[in-house]
Amino acid sequence: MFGEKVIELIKEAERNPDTMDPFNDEKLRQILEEMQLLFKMNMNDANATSENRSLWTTVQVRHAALERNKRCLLAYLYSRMNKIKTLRWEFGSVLPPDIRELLSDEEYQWFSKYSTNLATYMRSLGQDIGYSGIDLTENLKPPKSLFIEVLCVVDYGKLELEDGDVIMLKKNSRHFLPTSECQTLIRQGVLKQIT
Amino acid sequence: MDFNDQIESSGDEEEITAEAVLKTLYNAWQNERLSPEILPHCNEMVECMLGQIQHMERNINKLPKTDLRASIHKMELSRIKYIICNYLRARLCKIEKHCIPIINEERQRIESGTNYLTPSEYKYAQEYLLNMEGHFKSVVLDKVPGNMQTFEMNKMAIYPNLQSHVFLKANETVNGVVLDLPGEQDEEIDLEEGSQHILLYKPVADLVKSGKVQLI
Amino acid sequence: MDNNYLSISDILVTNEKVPCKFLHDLPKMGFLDPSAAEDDLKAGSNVEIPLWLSESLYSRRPPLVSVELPKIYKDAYREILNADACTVDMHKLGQYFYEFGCYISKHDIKGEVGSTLINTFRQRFRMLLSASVSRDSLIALQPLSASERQRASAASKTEQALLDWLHSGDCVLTTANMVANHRKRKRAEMEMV
Amino acid sequence: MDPYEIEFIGENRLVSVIPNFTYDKIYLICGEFGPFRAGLPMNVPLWLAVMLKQKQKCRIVPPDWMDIDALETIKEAEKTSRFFTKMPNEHYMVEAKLILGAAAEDIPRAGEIKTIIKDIWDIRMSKLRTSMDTLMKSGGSYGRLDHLTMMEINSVKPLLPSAMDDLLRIQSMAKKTIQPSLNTSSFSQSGSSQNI
Repeated sequence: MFGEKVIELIKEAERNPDTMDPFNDEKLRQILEEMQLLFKMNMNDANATSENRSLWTTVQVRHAALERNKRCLLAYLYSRMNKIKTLRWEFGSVLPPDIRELLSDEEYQWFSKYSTNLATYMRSLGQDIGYSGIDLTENLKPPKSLFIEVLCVVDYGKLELEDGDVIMLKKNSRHFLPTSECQTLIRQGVLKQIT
Repeated sequence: MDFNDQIESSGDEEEITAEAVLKTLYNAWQNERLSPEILPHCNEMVECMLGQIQHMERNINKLPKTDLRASIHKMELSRIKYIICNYLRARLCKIEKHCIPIINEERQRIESGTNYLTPSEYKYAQEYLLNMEGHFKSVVLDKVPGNMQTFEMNKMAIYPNLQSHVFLKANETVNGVVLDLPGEQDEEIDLEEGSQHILLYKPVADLVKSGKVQLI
Repeated sequence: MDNNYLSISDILVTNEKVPCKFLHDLPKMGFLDPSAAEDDLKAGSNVEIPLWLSESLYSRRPPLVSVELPKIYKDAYREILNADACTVDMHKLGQYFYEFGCYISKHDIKGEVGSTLINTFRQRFRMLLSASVSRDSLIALQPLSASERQRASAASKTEQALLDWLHSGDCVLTTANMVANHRKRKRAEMEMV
Repeated sequence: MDPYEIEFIGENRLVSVIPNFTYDKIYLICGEFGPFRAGLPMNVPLWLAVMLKQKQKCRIVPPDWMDIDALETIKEAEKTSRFFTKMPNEHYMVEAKLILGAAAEDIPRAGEIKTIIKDIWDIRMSKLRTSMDTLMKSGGSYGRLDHLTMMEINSVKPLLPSAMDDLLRIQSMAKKTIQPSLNTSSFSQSGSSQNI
């Protein structure tokens, strides 16, 4: 009632800072119900303060608890928002279905809006001088060499290179590729750099 | 083949070489990465470099694939692309985190023509905040009791910590920088050209923006 | 140490319990005192309540509670801390020693909590230094407070990155963090099935 | 920043190479280099030197400072001085790592040089740790750090600045409550500046 339940959500957020947990619908619903209950109690007591003035203090204390619950819920949402942003940068604009499942419907909507906003921004880059935008999810590390040797980790299929060549990325196949054209696949875990 | 491109600038301004622009962009990138707050944008420099890249890429395509010069140019271009992407990402990161104070301050700066954000960045910030507000509302705020449903901008604002410590190198001598230290009398220090220090960001924020010191 | 509204760590700090004495009757709030049976909380009751609540009750005019110092900030512990702060196991005694202390220090009329915090922070900095280069990081991290642990692990990450750089050749491109974690977890789940 | 980013910055420094091919000048955005004359030394950025070396297109000329005697002198000075001494090169570690990594055969007594540079680095790193502790104990709000290279400065991030940030916050919170007449703190708050 007084912030005990909501702190479990906060601890959930703190426990796994680098992984996405499923959205805790059930707990959110319980806490919102609790809040409605506290609010109802407050309404009743507020009406009774003319008879018992000290009830007013009780109302204020409950209100503090309501505010605490709200703060925690928003902080929980916010910490997930930050993780969802990372998903956009790391997986791209299309989430694998098993990741998608971890988000609530509203969160997925937020993800799409974030993704669209980001895409709009990236498309605007260099537009004045005839660019069709710049993908900021690339060039994440200082370049070291133009070509690297990679191992394919999954059966990915065809990859068309800038020069028009098409290669087949099959599990356990090795390739020598332009760094610029395989960095995204490496980030997504399709390829692995061999050193 | 002529790779010797100078940037043509209009009017009576001095002609700045691409080399000089690149150097400035390096410094701006480093400062942006290391300062707690967002710094004035360097869009002209970014666009200038993008133009150079574009031009160079066209020329590279005329070279045989295996030409040594083509690889050298490609390598340089990927280095420049790296800085540009990294620089813009660092800015987006701050814009997202501090969107509320940034938008508020930017509104005033736009009025006085001293904006820090590019128009696209400003648009991005506004849209980001709108989406955040929408999300908070639909999941939590719309479902809490009626008297607490507002999105309280002041509370949600996350300010950059200007009271954080940074490392810097003085590009020129600056005398009498006042360190505002708690529980002590204000201490003044001199930053001699070339000297390096760790100190509070706030008293040197303007020196960073004017290029008198470089964050390291 | 950030205390903005949406900060998870500040929420955890303000969830810590503080011993308080209630100065006025509080109708229907008896449940706050587990030892009391009545519906109402009586003036004079001593109860441990979370910091966020004590802050709110204390800030009313007149204050509804008087706040007592948690024992880690009292004379006995302060003496130990001022003598040698490095011997204290903060993980056991005060996970949020500094952050909690910053909130608590205003209730210390003698003003000694503040100086103990500063002194302790300065003394224990060398524990972070050694933890960051320690080979057995688990043991080195054990006696540290939550924020000290965080800082020490950030420092050892820096240290590790530097060692990797010194010893390796090229900058290897790697799978993104979230992607890799997700894979790992998925693998673990599959193994459990 | 990541050490590779510092390396990236250091890679812009010029080093001397002797190409084994002949080409006209090359006009890069970061400047013009050449003409390349087989057998004649010329300056190029470090990244380009390493690239040419990997393609076996050049020899790297050992930088002046990569010399056993000079380095021994530096090592002795570093050992005896309380402060950090000036390094022959602002990115000495980056240059050493890249050149000795890619072109060890071009550097006379490369193995010994590697060892001395590593010794100097270790002496400085341990001095750096001691200085950090002294700085935190004696004030923790300002420090001067001349002659530290970027890679070395980077090695104390985020530990040192973030500790200074938190100390400042604690101090400003404590200041709000500590009344001057009651301030019985046993340690001195003066002398906050610290030379390291």
